Amino acid sequence: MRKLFTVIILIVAISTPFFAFDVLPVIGDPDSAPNSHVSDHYIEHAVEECNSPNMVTAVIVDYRAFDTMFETTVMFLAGVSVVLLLAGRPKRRLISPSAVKKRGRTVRGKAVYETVNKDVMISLIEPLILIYAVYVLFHGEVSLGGGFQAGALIGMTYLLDVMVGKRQRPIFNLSKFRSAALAGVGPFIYALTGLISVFAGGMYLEYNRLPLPVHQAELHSIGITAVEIGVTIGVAGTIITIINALMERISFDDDND
Amino acid sequence: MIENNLPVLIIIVPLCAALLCLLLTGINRHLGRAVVVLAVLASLVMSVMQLGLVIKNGPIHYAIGNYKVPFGIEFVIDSLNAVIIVMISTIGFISAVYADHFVTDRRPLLHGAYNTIIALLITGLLGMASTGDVFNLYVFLEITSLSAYCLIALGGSRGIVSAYRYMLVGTIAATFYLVAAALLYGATGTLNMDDMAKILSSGDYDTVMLLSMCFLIPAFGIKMALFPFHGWQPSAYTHAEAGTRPLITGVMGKLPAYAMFRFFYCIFGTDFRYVRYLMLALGVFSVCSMLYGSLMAMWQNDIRKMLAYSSVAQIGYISLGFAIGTPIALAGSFLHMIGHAFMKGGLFFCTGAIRYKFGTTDLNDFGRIYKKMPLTCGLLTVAALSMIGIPPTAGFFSKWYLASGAADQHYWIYIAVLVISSLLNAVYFFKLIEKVFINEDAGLKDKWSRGPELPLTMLIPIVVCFVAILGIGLFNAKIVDVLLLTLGEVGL
Amino acid sequence: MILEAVLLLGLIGITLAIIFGTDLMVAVVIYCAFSFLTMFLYIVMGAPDVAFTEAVIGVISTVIFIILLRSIDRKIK
Amino acid sequence: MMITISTFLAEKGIYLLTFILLSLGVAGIVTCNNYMKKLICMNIMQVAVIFLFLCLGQKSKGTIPVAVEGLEKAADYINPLPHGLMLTAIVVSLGTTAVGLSLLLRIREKYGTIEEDDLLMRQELLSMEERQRRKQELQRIDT
Repeated sequence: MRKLFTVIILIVAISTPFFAFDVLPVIGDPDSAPNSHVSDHYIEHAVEECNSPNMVTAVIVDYRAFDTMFETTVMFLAGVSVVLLLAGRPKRRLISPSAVKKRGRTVRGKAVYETVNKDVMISLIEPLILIYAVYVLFHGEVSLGGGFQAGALIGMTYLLDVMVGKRQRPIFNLSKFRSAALAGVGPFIYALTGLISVFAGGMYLEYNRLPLPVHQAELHSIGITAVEIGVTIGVAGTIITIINALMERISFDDDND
Repeated sequence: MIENNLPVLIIIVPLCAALLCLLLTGINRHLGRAVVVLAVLASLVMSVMQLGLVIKNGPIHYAIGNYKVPFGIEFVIDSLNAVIIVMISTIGFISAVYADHFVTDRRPLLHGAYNTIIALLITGLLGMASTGDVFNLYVFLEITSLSAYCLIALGGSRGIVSAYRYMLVGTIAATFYLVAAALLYGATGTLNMDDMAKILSSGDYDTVMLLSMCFLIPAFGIKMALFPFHGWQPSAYTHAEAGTRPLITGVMGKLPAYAMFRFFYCIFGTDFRYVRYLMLALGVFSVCSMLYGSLMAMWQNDIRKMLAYSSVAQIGYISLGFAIGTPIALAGSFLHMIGHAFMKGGLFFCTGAIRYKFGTTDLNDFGRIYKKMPLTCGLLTVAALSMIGIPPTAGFFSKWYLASGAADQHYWIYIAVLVISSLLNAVYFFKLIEKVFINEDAGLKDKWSRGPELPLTMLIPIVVCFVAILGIGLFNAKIVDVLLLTLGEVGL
Repeated sequence: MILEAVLLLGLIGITLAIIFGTDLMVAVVIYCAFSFLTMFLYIVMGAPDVAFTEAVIGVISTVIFIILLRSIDRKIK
Repeated sequence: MMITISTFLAEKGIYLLTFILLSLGVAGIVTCNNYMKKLICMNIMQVAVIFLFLCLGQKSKGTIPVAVEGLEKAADYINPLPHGLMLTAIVVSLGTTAVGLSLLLRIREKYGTIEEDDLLMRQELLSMEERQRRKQELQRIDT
């Protein structure tokens, strides 16, 4: 009862001002402040300035590329933190399988994840996911997607691979150290792309000044692609690191609920 | 080339070191740490150069990607954040040097990851100080908080629980900050701080500013541990990992306070309708914070917990300056921000050193410890005197500026609270000094074989803090002049 | 606008179910449904990029939650 | 009738529902006793804020922000800036969740429970044991 009371009080306290005052713009109004001041520039100039028809990609890796660099760094930081927090061995396993058998409980057959046929998984689904990831990575400027989604898809492939039993060798064989180091290399590629334009005499992350003998519009495409590759490596490495660290810590042997 | 890109290079150099640290530690055990320390040293040198340039030529505006101002992300360095960046990189450098003695597990993965997180914490703090974009500030805030959660969780079994609680509360704070950013973005349509200030001052935006303030005060209050929102702070500061505790306690609470100053004085300005109520609310919070923190600190037996509660009080001094609002008071609160970073950092350097040598943090064990660790106890004494506010040290002058600012505005109650809180400070810091110099020897056993007082890399931070506390006190007029270059325009 | 409102009401219902529920496994599975509804909401709002990311992240975070549930008691007092 | 409801929703209703979702998240973090539920509520709170940002960039006659031949005006596309910002926010929330879960696992291993009041009780017991051990040690030294 006390819980319900607290919930109601909080709801009233936080939402009343927004009902009473008229501070936020009407949804769907094309002339409201957020839709007229800065965003028009992005919509009208994204194609010619960044050579990228997908305006969201133009915003995140060109106009506000600095944010995205630190976003990838946050992922790397999360991976490193998880590794550091779960590094030691636990003192004792919570339920060891032999102990369960000794107490005379019944074993209810195979675990669900072991009944999936892994041959079919690997030969059919995983290559498709990987191809889709590469497509999303390199086609991100034109249609939906981008570096983050591609990296997450690669990470999900690894997740499928690891979750479904451990009978065969997984398609990637990465230790925690290697995947964490890889996750650091991704954002470093990003930062290096920015630094190259500094060395060429421009501002940080100014793709126009990359020292390559191609047309101005092409330079933006090259810069965006380099940056997206960095994001992909970083995110894929991080997700693999997190999964590895969690899976090593938790034993999957007990399937007796 | 370097001179033109100083603001961004200061952040990128430690970032690159952090990203490569794990890889390099795999190659050689000491390479990763050496790269991190050198990178932070490089950013210290560059930040001093930047401070010189700012004093000579005025504020630096650096547009990343060379996009025009409201469209891209912009860094704005004026005399305030130049000084704060120097402070962050100094303390960051000395704690990166200091922290290595507290690593127990030297497997390359863990050692490398530890150094990575220190470097990323410094990067996040530097970024928060120099950015001029509302959303970019959020990203840096999250980097700082995530690395702080991890470093607090490394401090043993208590540390994990306090890190978890801090994580929940800190995420609420970050979410409230985003709500405030959404309100401001919805009203103005821009995310750049200067542009937003221009638009907000041009029309009638009072309701939006009031509402976003209602979200910003809890958000920054939680992050900097102001009185009603300080619940996570004492246990987190107490149980944080020993090597980086000076960095976390000394610097991490100050940057949200700085961001709060940016929002209230640089973006909202002082000429809108509700500014009096806002300052009154802040003033009440800071007064409660000063009294509560000092009172709680008196009852503690563990030196770490005593210093943690004392931090609540000292944050109160900083926000008291914001509540008064004259340029002199603001200068006082910034001087206190810088001075307190060195004082609290120094005290925790000493605590860590004593723990490293004798393995205790209980105040009752500190009897006549000065015979064994003369340099450490010298810093302990100077920092304690500075916390109380004895004249030649940094603490006295910041309190003096705060008090004279309050007197200008006739806030006599603030001066009374300032004096009472200083007296309470005196009570518990003299207790500490008494334990160190007068009490009976507790017969502590040295954990290490006989040798010099401390390893050289642990003495450097102690000496630097000692010099900095006295230096800030002696040259306070010069520092305040530099601060007033910016503060003269934004104050009341 | 009405579709969004209905979806949001669904989200609120799920949140209440999570807060007042007594089984963590149920909470995690319902959270998966929450993530799916959110993705749908983003598509309705015309943000396919965000929806794509939310779909991917919803899967990853649900899987991590379920991995963790292996070592945590399901029942809540 | 439908138009009135639509207008009301566009002006106030959607924002109100979003803030109810946000406050439910905050309330969940404050009131729930179980640490895992608190973590799920944290995610819900962040979803509410992301949705708030997306509402700001909405245009009633706009299409998704991918440039198409023939549509040149700014009013034809939904504002891409909130989408970009919210991608960053979603990724940050995933990072926070991962760190939170690993902390949760450590708490479970150390204390054997993830209920807040149980946990506080056990911490209290542990510190009492520690104090007693310390007292005994001191007495041993004295004698």
